[in-house]
Amino acid sequence: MNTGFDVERIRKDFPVLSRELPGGRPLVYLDSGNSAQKPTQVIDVMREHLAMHYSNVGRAMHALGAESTEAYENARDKVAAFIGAPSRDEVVFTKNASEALNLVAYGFGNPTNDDPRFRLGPGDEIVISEMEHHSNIVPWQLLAQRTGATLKWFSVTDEGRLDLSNLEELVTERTKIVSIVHQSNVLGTVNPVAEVLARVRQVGALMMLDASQSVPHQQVDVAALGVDFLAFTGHKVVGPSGIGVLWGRGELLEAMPPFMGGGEMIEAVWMDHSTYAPAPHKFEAGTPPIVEAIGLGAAVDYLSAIGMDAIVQHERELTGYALGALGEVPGLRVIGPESLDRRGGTVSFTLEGIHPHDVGQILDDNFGVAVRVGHHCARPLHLRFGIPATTRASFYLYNTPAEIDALVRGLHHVQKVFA
Amino acid sequence: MNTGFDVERIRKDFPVLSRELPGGRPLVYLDSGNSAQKPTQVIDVMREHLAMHYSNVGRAMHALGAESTEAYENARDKVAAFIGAPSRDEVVFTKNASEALNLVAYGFGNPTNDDPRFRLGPGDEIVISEMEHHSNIVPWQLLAQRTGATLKWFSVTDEGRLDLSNLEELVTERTKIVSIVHQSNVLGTVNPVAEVLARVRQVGALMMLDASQSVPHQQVDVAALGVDFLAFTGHKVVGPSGIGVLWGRGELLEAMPPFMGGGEMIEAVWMDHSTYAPAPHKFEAGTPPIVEAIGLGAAVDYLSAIGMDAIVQHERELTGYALGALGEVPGLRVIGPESLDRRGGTVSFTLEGIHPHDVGQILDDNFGVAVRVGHHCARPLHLRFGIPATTRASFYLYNTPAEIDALVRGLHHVQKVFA
Amino acid sequence: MIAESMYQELILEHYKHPQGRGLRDPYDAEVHHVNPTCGDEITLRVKLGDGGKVEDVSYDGQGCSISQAAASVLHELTAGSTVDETLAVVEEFTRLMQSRGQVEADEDVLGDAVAFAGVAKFPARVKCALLAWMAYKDAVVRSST
Amino acid sequence: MIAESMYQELILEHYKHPQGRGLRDPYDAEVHHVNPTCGDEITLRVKLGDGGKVEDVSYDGQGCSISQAAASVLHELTAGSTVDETLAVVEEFTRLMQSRGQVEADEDVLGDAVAFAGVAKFPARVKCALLAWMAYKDAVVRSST
Ligand SMILES: Cc1ncc(COP(=O)(O)O)c(C=O)c1O
Ligand SMILES: Cc1ncc(COP(=O)(O)O)c(C=O)c1O
Repeated sequence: MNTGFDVERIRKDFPVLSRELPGGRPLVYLDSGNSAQKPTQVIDVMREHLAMHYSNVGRAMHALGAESTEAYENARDKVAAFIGAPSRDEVVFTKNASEALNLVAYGFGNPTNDDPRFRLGPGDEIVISEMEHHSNIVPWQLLAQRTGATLKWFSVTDEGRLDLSNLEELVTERTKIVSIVHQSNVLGTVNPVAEVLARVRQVGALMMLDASQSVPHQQVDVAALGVDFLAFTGHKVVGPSGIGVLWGRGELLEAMPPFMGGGEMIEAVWMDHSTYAPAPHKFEAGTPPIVEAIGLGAAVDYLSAIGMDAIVQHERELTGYALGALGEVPGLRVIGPESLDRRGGTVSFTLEGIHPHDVGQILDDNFGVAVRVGHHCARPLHLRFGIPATTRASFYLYNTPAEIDALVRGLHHVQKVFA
Repeated sequence: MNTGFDVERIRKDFPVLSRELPGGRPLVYLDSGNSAQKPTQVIDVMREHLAMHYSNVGRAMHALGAESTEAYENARDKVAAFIGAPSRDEVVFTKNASEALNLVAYGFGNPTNDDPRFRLGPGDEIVISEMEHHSNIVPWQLLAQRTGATLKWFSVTDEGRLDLSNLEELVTERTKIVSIVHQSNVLGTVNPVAEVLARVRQVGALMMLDASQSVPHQQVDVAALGVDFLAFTGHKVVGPSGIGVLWGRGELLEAMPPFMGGGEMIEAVWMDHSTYAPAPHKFEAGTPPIVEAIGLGAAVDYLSAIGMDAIVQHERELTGYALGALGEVPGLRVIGPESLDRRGGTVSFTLEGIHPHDVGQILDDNFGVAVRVGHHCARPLHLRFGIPATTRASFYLYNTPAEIDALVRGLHHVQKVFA
Repeated sequence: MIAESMYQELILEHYKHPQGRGLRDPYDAEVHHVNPTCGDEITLRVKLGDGGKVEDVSYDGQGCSISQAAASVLHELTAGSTVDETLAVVEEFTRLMQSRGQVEADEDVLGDAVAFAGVAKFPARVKCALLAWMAYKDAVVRSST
Repeated sequence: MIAESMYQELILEHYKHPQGRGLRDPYDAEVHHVNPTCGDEITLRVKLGDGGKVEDVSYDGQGCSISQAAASVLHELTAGSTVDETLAVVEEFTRLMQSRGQVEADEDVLGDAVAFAGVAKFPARVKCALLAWMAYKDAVVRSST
């Protein structure tokens, strides 16, 4: 690789990558699509904060409270800058991407809110797609069930692309919200946001993007994208667990009813009613994931210092290499785009006659190769392809071609075991 | 203090307690009711997990996935044991106590659920109290507004006790749920759960306890308490931010609709409907706060090793000492019980003629004494006492009588500044 | 001895050469169980005989090697045993599987099924191992009533 | 110079001896502002004169020393200035308060109000410091229309 990007130096930032697994196996971590590993830069910031600066935020006025609040709110600034948010107040910290998606879903069809954009009932429609993660399916199913609205979805082509051939029938005047994934966590496909958005604007609906798999792997700019809401999750951007982000247009966040009630999301409380703080605090009920937000701030600093462009380039080379090498394994079928065109570094596949659970387990047991097997929280997509499960290798900034070689060697061994 | 309990040794476990604040002030942390400090034992477990064992849980089948899943689920075992839960499956990890309270509130009045216990509409009643934290007020207000149910509340006596004189009028056949605080975060009052519960059972309603301030400070046993739901929050039990707990009776968790939808809370997903995993996973949508749960497990281990009885005894001595010493400050009025009877180590007060914000700031600026000032997320309780705010000192296992002396010295100085 | 790896020779043997596979007549009860999270399925029939004996356990299904091998091992263990004996094994097997690797397997009770001990550490695979066994338990209940 | 502590002598001086406190006639506009999170309140009147001059700012209220002193300092700063001049100060003061301590205070513009620089580090107190100033801005708008 020749990108001014030093993967060996980067690997040293991630302590676990030099770990030996039980039995002396080295770790070959190809499961970053599931969750990314953490660099020392993130771990240390969290440890230091927990040990020396921790206290509750917002409500505490003493020295530690000021330090914690400043660190927490600085993290919001960092995240806002990282995703190009026009205002820091549009960045809501949640516990993960799932909460961000549910938060928006619960914003619709609430009888106490009469903003027409968020009214939802029988006759109104919600549009998602067949390639969604369960976290961008179930919240909308629950919403449809609660309100009587109709759930519709884009289908997926054999090549693993969003099928937009019926865009106009699918997204209509009845549509209130379209929520689709930016980059598929199974196929690797990067979806054509602008094309869908143009139709969404035509019919006056809102659009949400599940960017859980794009924010870690490309420079995402919410202003340039032009959507209304965007969700992602901290643990996939080398940040900690327990933190996610909802970005939403300020005026929409203002128009939405609160989701959860509690400390910090209020302006004033009486026994019989309350008024609410402006966004983002309106949506951050209770003590937030303080140290986790701070860790996320350190994570986006880390990625920015390396440069998202360099990361994109590195992953592109890895993905090209992987598609080539996997293509030579007999009986291996890639589910998703087979070229580098509009796709990220996530490669899912089946091995003829061998169940993915067995593939994954042997890769792990014998070679320390960590991949994900199953339906990757995208069961409908697997049903679409008529398969119960796939094996998925997903790459990140710290992966190397040698690790892809280890995967391929492992697959050959799997085939030998089950021959 | 003579309890076989070595507070100086304990203080060494908490790195921040030996920190110097800017200007060379020592830290006197009397704000544990807001959030507790963290011992090395918790910080190290989290750091070690993040650095060497981290991966996503449940869904990952490789070695790291198994380690993370085991550590995460072990934390559930620890928490279950800590609160005497009859089954580990009754312990749901949330992001904080507020989410736990909202989760239960959203369980009511959901049109997709027809369990009569969770049906809620006009004519049905919810009962809370005037001494609740906003996190146990606003979720129920929002629920009442969404469903048309009526919100009622216990009042508070001049001594800061729950006024049970109208228990029978308040809790009636129309009541679906009573949710009150176990120990007040302002008054320190410990509420008579059994008395309220007897009436709740008589009318066939459900009962929830906000145990955010009791679980850190006494041995809480959900089976012995006999309530239906209980919430608490990790950061107040020397655990990390970003993690909370809902305990609920198994059969009720089973009867409730899911709250948030997403990965891990499902059994199977089709585009048009889904089936759900059994509790606790049904209520843990998306990647949970993994490292935070593990940190919470380490926190309850830490507290158990010291012994909750010893902690109770220590706090009792501190509280007695504090009530005595504060009683001698001229113009100081304690809001809440003035004796040690049925109260914990939280002492809120007003200083005549001086605004609590000024009290808190000077205590901090000049003496490094960290107290909380304001309404402590219990504005209705302050309205009840006709005061905009109080100053609150709250104690924990690591506090000493010398720190209370520092507080009192500080208060004398505050009075001098504003004389 | 607890297995280091999940893929004991014995499991692979059973997977490649499943014992008693195929649905047979006659039977007292037939059940169909699915593991929705991974899509593994099994159809299983039980024929009980006199004196509480298990006469035949026949099955068909699809899924990973663990779920398929578990069915094969089950078939072998039940052959010629009484219902009570087999239910004791099912119980011990279930206990082992749900132990998350914290419990020593009792080889005296489990016989060949001890080879699955390594599975217990992988919550996601536990259901695969248990699929046939739970189906069997279910089928026995239905046969006797 | 940015204050180390929030309680500058000047703030305490203003708190103990508030300048221009009390509501006076005549006035062009009266506003009542409340900080709901801490309960601080202020009633403030503005009387404008010829040539865009501020003739009088009178006020009454209750709350912490910061909010009360801020009203007193505001009174002093506005006396004899033009509306435009005072609004420039209000703007700089607001910028300083919302900087979370990241911005250097411009003493030339702020005068005595620079004493509040230390408040900017305490988000919860920023609203106290701003209460009177926001009320003033509001009142000026109402006076001129
Ligand atoms: C009594 C009480 N209930 C609920 C809460 C809310 O806890 P959290 O902010 O962690 O959700 C708190 C603390 O803030 C509390 O003291
Ligand atoms: C595309 C996509 N959406 C949503 C999620 C959910 O993220 P989380 O589990 O952190 O809520 C994930 C990852 O799990 C994902 O890959």
